[in-house]
Amino acid sequence: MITAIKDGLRAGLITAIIFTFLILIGFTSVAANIIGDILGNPQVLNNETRLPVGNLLIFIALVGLFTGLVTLKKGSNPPWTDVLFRGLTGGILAGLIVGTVIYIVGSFHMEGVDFRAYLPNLGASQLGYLLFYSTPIAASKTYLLYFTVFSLVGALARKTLTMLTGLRNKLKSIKSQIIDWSDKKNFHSLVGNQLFQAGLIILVGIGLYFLPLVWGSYWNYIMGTVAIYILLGLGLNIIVGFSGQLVLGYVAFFATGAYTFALLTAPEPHAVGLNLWVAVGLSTLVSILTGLLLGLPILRLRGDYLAIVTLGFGEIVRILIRSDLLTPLTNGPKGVTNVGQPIWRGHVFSDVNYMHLLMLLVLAGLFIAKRLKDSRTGRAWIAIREDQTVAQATGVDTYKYKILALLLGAAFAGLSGALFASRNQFTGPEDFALMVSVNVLCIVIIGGMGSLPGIILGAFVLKGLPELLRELADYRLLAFGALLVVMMIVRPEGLWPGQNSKKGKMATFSNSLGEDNLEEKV
Amino acid sequence: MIKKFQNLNITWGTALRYIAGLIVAVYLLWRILQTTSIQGSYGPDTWMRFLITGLVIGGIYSLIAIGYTLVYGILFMINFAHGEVMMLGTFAGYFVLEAFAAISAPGSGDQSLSLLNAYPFPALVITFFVGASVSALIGYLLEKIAYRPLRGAQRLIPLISAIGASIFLQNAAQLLFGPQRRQYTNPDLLWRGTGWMIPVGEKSVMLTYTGTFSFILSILLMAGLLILVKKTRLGKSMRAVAENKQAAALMGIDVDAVISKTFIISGFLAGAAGVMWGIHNGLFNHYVGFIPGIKAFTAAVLGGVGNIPGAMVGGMLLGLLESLGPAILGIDFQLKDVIAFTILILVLIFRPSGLLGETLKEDKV
Amino acid sequence: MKFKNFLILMIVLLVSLSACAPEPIEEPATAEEEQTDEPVESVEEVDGLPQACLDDAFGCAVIPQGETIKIGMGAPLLGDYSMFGTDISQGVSLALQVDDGFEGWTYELVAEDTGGAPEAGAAVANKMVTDPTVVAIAGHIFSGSTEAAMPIYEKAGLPMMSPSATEPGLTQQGSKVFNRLAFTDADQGMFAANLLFSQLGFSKIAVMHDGGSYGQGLADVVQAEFEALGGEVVAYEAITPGEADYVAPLSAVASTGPEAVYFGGYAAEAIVMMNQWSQAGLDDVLFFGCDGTYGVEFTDKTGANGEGAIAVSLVPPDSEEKSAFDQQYGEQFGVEAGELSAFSWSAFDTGGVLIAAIEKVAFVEGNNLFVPRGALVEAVRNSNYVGLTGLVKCDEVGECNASGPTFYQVVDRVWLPLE
Amino acid sequence: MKLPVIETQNVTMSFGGLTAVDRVDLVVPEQSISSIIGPNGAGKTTLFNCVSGFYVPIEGEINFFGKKIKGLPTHKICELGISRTYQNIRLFNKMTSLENVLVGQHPRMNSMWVESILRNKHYRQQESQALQYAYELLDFLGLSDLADIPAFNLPYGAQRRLEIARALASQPKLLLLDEPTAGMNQQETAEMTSLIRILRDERKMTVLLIEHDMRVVMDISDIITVLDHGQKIAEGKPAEIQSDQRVIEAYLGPGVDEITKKFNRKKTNNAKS
Repeated sequence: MITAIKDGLRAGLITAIIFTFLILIGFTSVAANIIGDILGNPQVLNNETRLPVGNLLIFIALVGLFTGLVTLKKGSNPPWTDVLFRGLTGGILAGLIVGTVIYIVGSFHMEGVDFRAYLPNLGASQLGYLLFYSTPIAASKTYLLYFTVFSLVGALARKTLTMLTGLRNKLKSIKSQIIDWSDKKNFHSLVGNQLFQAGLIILVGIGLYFLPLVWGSYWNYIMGTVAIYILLGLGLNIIVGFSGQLVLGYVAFFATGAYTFALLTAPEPHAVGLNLWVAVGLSTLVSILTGLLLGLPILRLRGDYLAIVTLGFGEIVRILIRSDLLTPLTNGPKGVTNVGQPIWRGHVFSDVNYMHLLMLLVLAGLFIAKRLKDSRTGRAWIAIREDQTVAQATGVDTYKYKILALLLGAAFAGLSGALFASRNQFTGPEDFALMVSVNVLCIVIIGGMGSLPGIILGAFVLKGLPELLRELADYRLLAFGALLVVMMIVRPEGLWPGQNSKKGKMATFSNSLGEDNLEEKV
Repeated sequence: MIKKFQNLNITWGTALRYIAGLIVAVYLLWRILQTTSIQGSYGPDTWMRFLITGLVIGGIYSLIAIGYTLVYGILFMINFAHGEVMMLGTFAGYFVLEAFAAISAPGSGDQSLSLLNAYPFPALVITFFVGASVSALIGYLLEKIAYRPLRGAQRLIPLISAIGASIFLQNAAQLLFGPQRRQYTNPDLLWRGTGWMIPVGEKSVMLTYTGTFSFILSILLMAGLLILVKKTRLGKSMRAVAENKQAAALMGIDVDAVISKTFIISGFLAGAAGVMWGIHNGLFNHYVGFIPGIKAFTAAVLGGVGNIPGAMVGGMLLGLLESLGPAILGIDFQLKDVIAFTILILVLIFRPSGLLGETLKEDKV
Repeated sequence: MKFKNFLILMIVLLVSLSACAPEPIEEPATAEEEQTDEPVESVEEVDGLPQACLDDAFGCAVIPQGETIKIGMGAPLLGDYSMFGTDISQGVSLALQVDDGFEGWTYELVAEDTGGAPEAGAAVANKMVTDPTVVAIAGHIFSGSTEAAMPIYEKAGLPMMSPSATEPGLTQQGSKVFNRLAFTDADQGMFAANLLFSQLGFSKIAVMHDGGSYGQGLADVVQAEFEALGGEVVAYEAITPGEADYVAPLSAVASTGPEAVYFGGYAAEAIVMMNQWSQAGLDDVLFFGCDGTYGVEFTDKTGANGEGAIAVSLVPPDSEEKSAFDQQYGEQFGVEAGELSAFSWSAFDTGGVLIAAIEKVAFVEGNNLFVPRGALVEAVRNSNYVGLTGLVKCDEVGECNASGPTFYQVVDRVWLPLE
Repeated sequence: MKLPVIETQNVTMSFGGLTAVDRVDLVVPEQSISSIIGPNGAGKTTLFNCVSGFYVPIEGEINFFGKKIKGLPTHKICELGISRTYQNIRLFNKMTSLENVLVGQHPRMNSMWVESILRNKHYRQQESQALQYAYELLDFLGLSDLADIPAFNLPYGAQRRLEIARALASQPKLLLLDEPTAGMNQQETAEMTSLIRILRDERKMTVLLIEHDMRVVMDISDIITVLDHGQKIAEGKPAEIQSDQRVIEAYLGPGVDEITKKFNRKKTNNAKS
């Protein structure tokens, strides 16, 4: 019983905090609007500035249900009376806290206190809505009632669900069937079948060819960004995913590529007017050289030291580009405009051509990365990632291979930088902030370290999702940050882990311990 | 010839390392000689100003850097959200000061005399305490929600989680408090831009009250931390956990509790730094933690990450580098971060574990 | 076997390459198709398009009854520049809100976040042109983002009116759609240099900027003009934006003994600089800012330290309309106009100008409102509107601020017009 | 006279004042099984680390077939023909058994990264040879069923054997085994012992091992070197070591008669077998 009350109170407290937070960031009315949209309720009542209260009540009810659901722990199956207690305590506590908050805030509001100087979301319209356009005391009573009732309903519903174990088992078996299926030999042989493979490739190729034609320019633009980030991800994956070197300044190579291309093709500030395809090659080359310059002295550093040094290098590049010192060379903070666009047989690329070019490059990049991964070189990299000391003792020249990884990664970045500048026809120092490096790193890790399909998925999640989340407007970055945390907790191995990584969690743990013990206390 | 090279065990990398080092050293020397020998370059008063401002900022960096170092020492993870922990402390301190400024002092007949100006020092102490405590709480929750479930995962996983937490906290603060810049209401005694005038040469240099206050407070906090780590039971168990988690657990130390406390301490220091930032600088918004966070992380690595005195030295050094570096080298002030990061890279190339970091017995292993 | 694999892939690559190659031959045709893409789509929706729409180079935006006339905006709503975006979107939305609509259609602002980055500016622009009910663009906010977005709007025939993009080059590219309320850095810099040298009589100044394209642009102009007038620029220094402490660069500037310091940049840095003015030994030196530093925020947050500072604004001294706007803005958004950025008033005017232009060309037929896009582009360019910032009348390249800058000085913590 | 496989002269290694290996001379003749024994902390593994290049001795020389190898990076030493295993197993955990062995063959291959993208003839030839040899080795060590299992998921004994397979993959002339039978049961130990013999007799390899299990050591060693506190205190054939008073003292402290008995019992065991 005591645990029941404890669990209930904890759930109530958590929901109350979350709900209060949502009120304070103004999400409650947004959520109510979304609910209204879904249900087709009118947003604004006729000729009044009042919002429909029903939508808000539904949202509160949903939160109440959530409270009830979390009062029961996963996998537990307490008796009914216990469940009753859990639901009640949780709901009452949440309702009491939220009700009190609403009462206090509402009373102040009624007396004419303006909270917006400190909490901009507690404006008159929002507060009036939260008070259901009635008195604070009545409103807080409503909150208490709704939370209690729906928390109880939620708890009971969860219990009922748990009771239906048969259903759950069935689900489980389906789940395991799916996993089995992918593991089965015949599936592998099917995938391994050359004809099947070729057919699949052609089908996907046709799909990829036609998609940009029907998407429209907005989606071509977004998908183009995603494709560029896939290329970046592939490059960083060679460095971080394969060879295990944590590089936080990857943006430096991206910037080098973009600027080399821009300066060689734009009419200002230098008017070199180089052939575009030559410029692409040169940008890649310059990025590789930058990689060499950075890599030779610092690749002996390990782990987080390497991370901060490369981070610093990325910042150095950005600051230098925008500095007064290099303004004559780089055009400073204004950036370079009118960057050359790719031309093929005398015609400037349209967005569709561009998308096709990017797809082609992504395919080529995937192809190269895949082949590298399965080769002697790739094995050497992964060995370095797994245990650098042992890899070297097994005959791998770790320094050489780390530099090779950095150079190849830099080449990818340089190429994507050139494409980026040319597609936007503009490049400026603000495009190369630290967050770009962080985003690309997130792509590599969210997808699953070292996994190639994971990178594609990661790029979609990282660059595509915020665009999709635009509907959430102001809340999209908040949601994105929370999603990152949740994903790391729920699926640390990434969305599409490379082979064998499922048990990798423990493995690397023991490995890191091993590294600590390395300095053998003689 | 090549064979001889091999026998000397000098690879191209090492050779290049030293050649690059030599070139940089010669260049620096040349620049320094050049700037200091030019007639009519900065007078002693200007140098004094550089020094003072460097020390104040350095103190704040040190406090934040300690947070990074404490967490790194124990969990081997970069707490990317540490800057945001500081930011929330800045906000908390701001609200407390606003409250003090809004309430008029009881007892005195003067309505316009606020509590803040009537009792400036108690008010400031409370502000610091509240700001630091809020940050400590955030640090604790951060560890509990975003990092603890990842204990034992690959090293990059907590880093991504930290990045996510950082994005979340930053945007949460923006949504909660609005995007506008706010300014700390200092007590009149400590108003920004006021201070003692110290004669230096023919001119006089202002030693601001806020700067002096911040600097002294940061030194006190650091001293307190050192005592805590060296002398107390908690400090000992922290060091034990940092050394070897499994062994510490076997010795009966509650590792999770120690980690939680470490986050609380580092959050506390970050919050204090945040309030200091507000009092000294005044302006802040939800973005205030990001740049100091990166800088402090740099400082921590510069001093040797995981090493507490290292973080202090690194922070001070970074502060001084930022203010004195461009002047000494005669480079645009815009490039101060370039100087700071270049020094960092050079230090790490020649001392791969930072200035005070323990050098590995053999860097091959 | 593996080689076969490789061969297949190569063939696929080649096929897609060759599929890519011949297409540009048809390019002119497709390009035209693309340009008229949207109107064509709307043609299908509505039977019998009015003649004005068929004549228009870009066709018409067709807005059915019950929908709103949308005005798009790309602004930094999130991230560290969000004050600007928030403020400007609030200013524009207020303008749309106070207007009583056109023949029963009301206006709506669709503001999308760019974070201030050029890349996202292009993304937002691409999104705007896919929405057929967006007729005009208020913005973008920063020059980089505007630059990236311009070619996209140019193709779709969406007129732009930016309250804040000041980069001189923007209007020099022959764009038909781009207009701005903000005066260019070149104009402002020239006025400032003149004032400094001729009216205020300084001969030695220092020039500083925040390293951004806006600040640097201004600083460069001021430096060049001041020297051209015969003055001496004793120091030119850039600072890093977003820092806590500018004592070091300010001290360095102070040691060169300037009579005034010109600063190109925004209020955030200017406030920190002002508060550290005496620490850096600049007590008797005049602070001369730009339109980025003007606003109540500066006076509020510098207090006594800000006394005597000069700044520029395109907002003329207090008028009745301005106080009415200030009051309404404060009531609605809980912050004072000008507290988030210096662009609240020009944002309001941006909305007003666009509405005036739309109402000039739009017409109702049946249940639909038609806005001929090409005509609207011209109408915006031909605006003749009197707003909070004075007369808005665009020249042939799209510089629309016809009333010139007003200089202000802080006297007793209030900005007063400088004589 | 044939050059010894390994000859260390006066090798000294110290860490911050603590001398872990103190002027040790060691000679390992070709095609022999040599053992290093000694109590915990005697400096055995440190000596191994010096030979395999992890540590650079502060004094002394190490010769491999007469060639000085002191100070060479570890991968060069591996290329010359010295492979090793580790006391606490260190495999590439996320790689499969097969991949682990393939990494082991790294120094014997020379295809470049460009070739791996193009998959030219040279590359394909090398890959298929490597694959074939890897399967051979896995088969040799009884791991062929586990080829596609990630190293981390292997049972303990298999992990030990995989480590040896990886070491063998570079076709070394000298194999350093650090406690190969630690944690194994009797049967596994016996298998390991016979494996080591096969390596010497059939593969013509030289094996240098550290071992705590005296039965194993006495059973298979041609020469035993005893270290204590970093110093070599005895060297010789198993029989000689068993009767060496200093060795007994080192292990169990001076003046314990029991030990002699224990060693004698083992001696008789050995004689029987």
